Amino acid sequence: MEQFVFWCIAIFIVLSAFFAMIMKNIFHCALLLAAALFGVAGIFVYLGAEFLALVQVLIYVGAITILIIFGIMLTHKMMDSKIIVMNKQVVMSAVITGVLGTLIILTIYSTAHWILPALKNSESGYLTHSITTASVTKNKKVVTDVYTLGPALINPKKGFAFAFELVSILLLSVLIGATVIARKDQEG
Amino acid sequence: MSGSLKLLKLINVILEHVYKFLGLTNPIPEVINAFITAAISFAVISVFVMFLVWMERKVSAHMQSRIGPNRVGPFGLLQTLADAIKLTTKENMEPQKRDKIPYFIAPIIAFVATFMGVVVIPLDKGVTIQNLNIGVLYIIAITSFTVIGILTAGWSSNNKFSLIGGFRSAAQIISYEIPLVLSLVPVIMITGTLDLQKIVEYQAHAGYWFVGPQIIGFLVFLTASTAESNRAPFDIPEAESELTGGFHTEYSGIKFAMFFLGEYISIIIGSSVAVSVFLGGWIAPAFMNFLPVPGFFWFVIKVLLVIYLIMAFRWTFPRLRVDQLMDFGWKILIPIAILNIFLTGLWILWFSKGV
Amino acid sequence: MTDLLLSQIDINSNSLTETDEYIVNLGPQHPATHGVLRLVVKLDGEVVKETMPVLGYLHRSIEKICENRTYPQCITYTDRVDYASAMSANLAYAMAAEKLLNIEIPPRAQWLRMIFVELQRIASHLLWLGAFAGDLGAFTPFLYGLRERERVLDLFEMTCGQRLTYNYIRIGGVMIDVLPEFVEKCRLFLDYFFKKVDEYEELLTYNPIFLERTKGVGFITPEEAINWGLAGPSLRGSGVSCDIRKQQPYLFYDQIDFKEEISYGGDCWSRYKVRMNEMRQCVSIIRQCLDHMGPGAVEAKLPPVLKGPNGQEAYSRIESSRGEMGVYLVGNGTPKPWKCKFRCASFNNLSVIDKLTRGWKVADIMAVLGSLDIIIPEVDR
Amino acid sequence: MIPVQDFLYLAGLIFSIGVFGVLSRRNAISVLMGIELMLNAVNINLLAFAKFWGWTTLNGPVFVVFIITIAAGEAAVALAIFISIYRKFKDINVDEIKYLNH
Repeated sequence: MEQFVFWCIAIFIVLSAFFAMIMKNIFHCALLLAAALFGVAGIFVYLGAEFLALVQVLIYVGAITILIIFGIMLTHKMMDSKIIVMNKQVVMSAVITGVLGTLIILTIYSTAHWILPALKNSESGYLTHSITTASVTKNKKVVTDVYTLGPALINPKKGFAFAFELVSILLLSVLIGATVIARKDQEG
Repeated sequence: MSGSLKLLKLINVILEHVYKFLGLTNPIPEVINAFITAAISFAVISVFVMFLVWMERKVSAHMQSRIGPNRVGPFGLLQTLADAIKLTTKENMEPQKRDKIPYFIAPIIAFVATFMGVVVIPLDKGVTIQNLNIGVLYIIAITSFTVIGILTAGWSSNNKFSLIGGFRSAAQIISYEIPLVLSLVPVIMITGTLDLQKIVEYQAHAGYWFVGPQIIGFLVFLTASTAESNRAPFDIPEAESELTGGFHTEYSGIKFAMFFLGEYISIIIGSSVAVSVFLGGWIAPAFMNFLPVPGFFWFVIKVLLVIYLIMAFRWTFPRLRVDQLMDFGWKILIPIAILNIFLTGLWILWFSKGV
Repeated sequence: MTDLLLSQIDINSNSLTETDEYIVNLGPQHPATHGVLRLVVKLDGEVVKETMPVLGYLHRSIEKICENRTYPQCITYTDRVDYASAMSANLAYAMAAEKLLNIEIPPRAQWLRMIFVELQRIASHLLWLGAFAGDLGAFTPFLYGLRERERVLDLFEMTCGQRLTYNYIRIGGVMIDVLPEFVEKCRLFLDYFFKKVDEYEELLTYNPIFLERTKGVGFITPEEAINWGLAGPSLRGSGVSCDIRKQQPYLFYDQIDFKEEISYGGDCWSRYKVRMNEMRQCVSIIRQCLDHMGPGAVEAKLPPVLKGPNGQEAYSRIESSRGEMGVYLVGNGTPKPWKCKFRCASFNNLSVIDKLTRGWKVADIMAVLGSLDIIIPEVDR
Repeated sequence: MIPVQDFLYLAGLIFSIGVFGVLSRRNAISVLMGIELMLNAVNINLLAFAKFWGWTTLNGPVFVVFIITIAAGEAAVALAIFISIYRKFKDINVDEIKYLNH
């Protein structure tokens, strides 16, 4: 059952992502992208990261997709779907992508032989040899929610406090920068 | 997503009896259980929404010194039902040059996204459809989905009014989501949890409601959630005097009804969160503690009061202009909310023993 | 037709290719345009680049019809020129006809005319108030306005049996004398209404959202307002004294004491304020009229057939609810006027809308349109 | 229990689709969409490996948080740039925009 639902979501994501990349009407593309990103949130739930799944929904679906749709609406006439969407290197890029995808899948397939036994060793699917540090016993049952993620982010000793602050500054500069760039009266 | 609580269990028990009665011995699959729960909550919410529509009409009638609906059923209570029947059976008009698939799914997205927020609302102690330990975030994340439905509707109708409405709605909802989240942050800082159940329980233990210490947060939240559900005075996406109907100009029949229903459900969700976070949820007011009424009763009473307040807003104020709306959101609400967070942080640091 | 208009707009501006501007038709079927007005609006995002009113959706050729009717028959058509303020239109026409035909009317009829025109002004301003607030998104004042308007209409119905198109003010006087209890009922209404004006002001005038929406919006300087030919409360909102009741008193307006309401802001809020204060002045005028009114005939003795003198012309103007309303009549010795022309305030007031809205937001079109108090049959006739 | 390589297959597919979009689309916004897909594939990978190693460290989720944050910022700046490009060129076709000194 679990596996079945997972593969349903996976196929849903892959199909929406694929059609988001080839559809002519770019607005449809954006909607399909939203669907794909929502599906990715579902995958996050499968990975035991509900908090991140909600963050994914909130930021990717609720903000980034809206921004993209906004951009589409601002830069397109309504309903002009009769345009060429692919550039000249479409065949070349299809070939490259095909090779890349095959390579990735082959690599995963060929390395699966050392993943699978390890999975068999531990019932829960965790590697046995990694359960040595103290944090594991503490975090064993804990999924990634705010209670674990928060300290991990801003713990001054082991965490990412500096990166966190850096990201805050980045977001602030993005806020200002985007406003300045998109302002209309630049050219006077 | 931790376990099912009383309500689910209750339904489960009832279902088991039904199964036994029918002579089926197999245990009920979790999926069917979930479906039935969803159906029941949908029915309950729909009836509640119908009541709300009636209430809105009566409130507006009262404020405008009219009588309001009084023909269908006692006190016109069945008026909404009659309207619903009319809406579902009327001819479905669609613009010829619409974008077919998005036009079709837009009301569904808008409606479903709003409706999903109902799941985590704490009706009573331990009574939630599905309790999540990140309930507050869940509601905010899911309801932000609505804007996609609205934008899709605005785009696919192939109507300039709809498009402007969609634009306005997107700008408005994104802008007001920030003060909405920021106004909830102080409470989360004090209680140290994102679980709505636990936030209410904290208030029960502490003996006060957060509306007292967090009055600024409450007001900001109320304003922002009014804006989030596109209600007057923030109803610029569907400003009928400017954009005829905004994003739902081209919708009729059942599709329009879905937008309409979605708006009311988002009011319910907004006021439920306000009640749970700031007004003590199911806790009875201190002076009425002795009354032998279930907490659910208090919850509904409080929600209705908040909804009444939101309705009174609508029938009192003129509508803001779009740039004034943005100014209000960014230049007034967000700084106030951030200041509130800062003050709450200082308060926690100095006067309380940490979370 | 549409293509023609759109091409005109294109010629007017060379910046269409600059940014993504688009053209929106507000009306003729639109909840905010009062009646069937069509505004072709060119927008850049939310900002209005150009507003172009398109007329003719309610054109009924009233002036031409009047030329084929006898003088008394025309009165019913004047009702339709300004249906929200039919008494004023009746009065304007009746006064022009009386001037042309040299008819003296008895004083009681004059007082009654004043009472009814001022009552009509209250009714019209109430309708305007409701529509204006409704345009700004506040629906409740609309119903408050209608509630009081009903009481004015009750007074009208009691007197002449009609509620919208009265045909009450006739050539030579008024149709019929008021009922004996009219005076008392009218006074009761005035006492009741005077308090209600304060109630509206409480609800709207200093409401912060209302102030945001109207203060500074649709600003026009006195000079420009005069150049554009604005009239009535819209012009007085810019601080120009233009009340014909004061400037060229007709009826007995010179015998009573009232103040011409002027506000100096020049924006929507000032125009709103002028009309609100005018309603108070109406109450005071009617009270004085009721005091002054003595018994007597209400209709002058008229010949059986009214024939306009050949080659003579008459123009009379009054201060209608919307501003100056003039009627121009030319006789040719027959019972029918040779030429009948209405000068209505709404036409000029509408012409300024492009100037007032350019550079503002879409929502401001509604505020400006509402504050100018335009009535479409007056524009189209 | 879903084996970890299933997540990796999925992430690989999404990544390839994203790469295809970035390489082949003419519209700059579509390119941005492709980049978002690639970032999501990376996020799935990070979480999958974090789960695979039994949440011994929270570096994976933390990186996911950073990636989501930076993706949001990137999308905002990119769209701002696209809009100002559109104002100048009347098009956001990446093939046509060759010179910045217009």
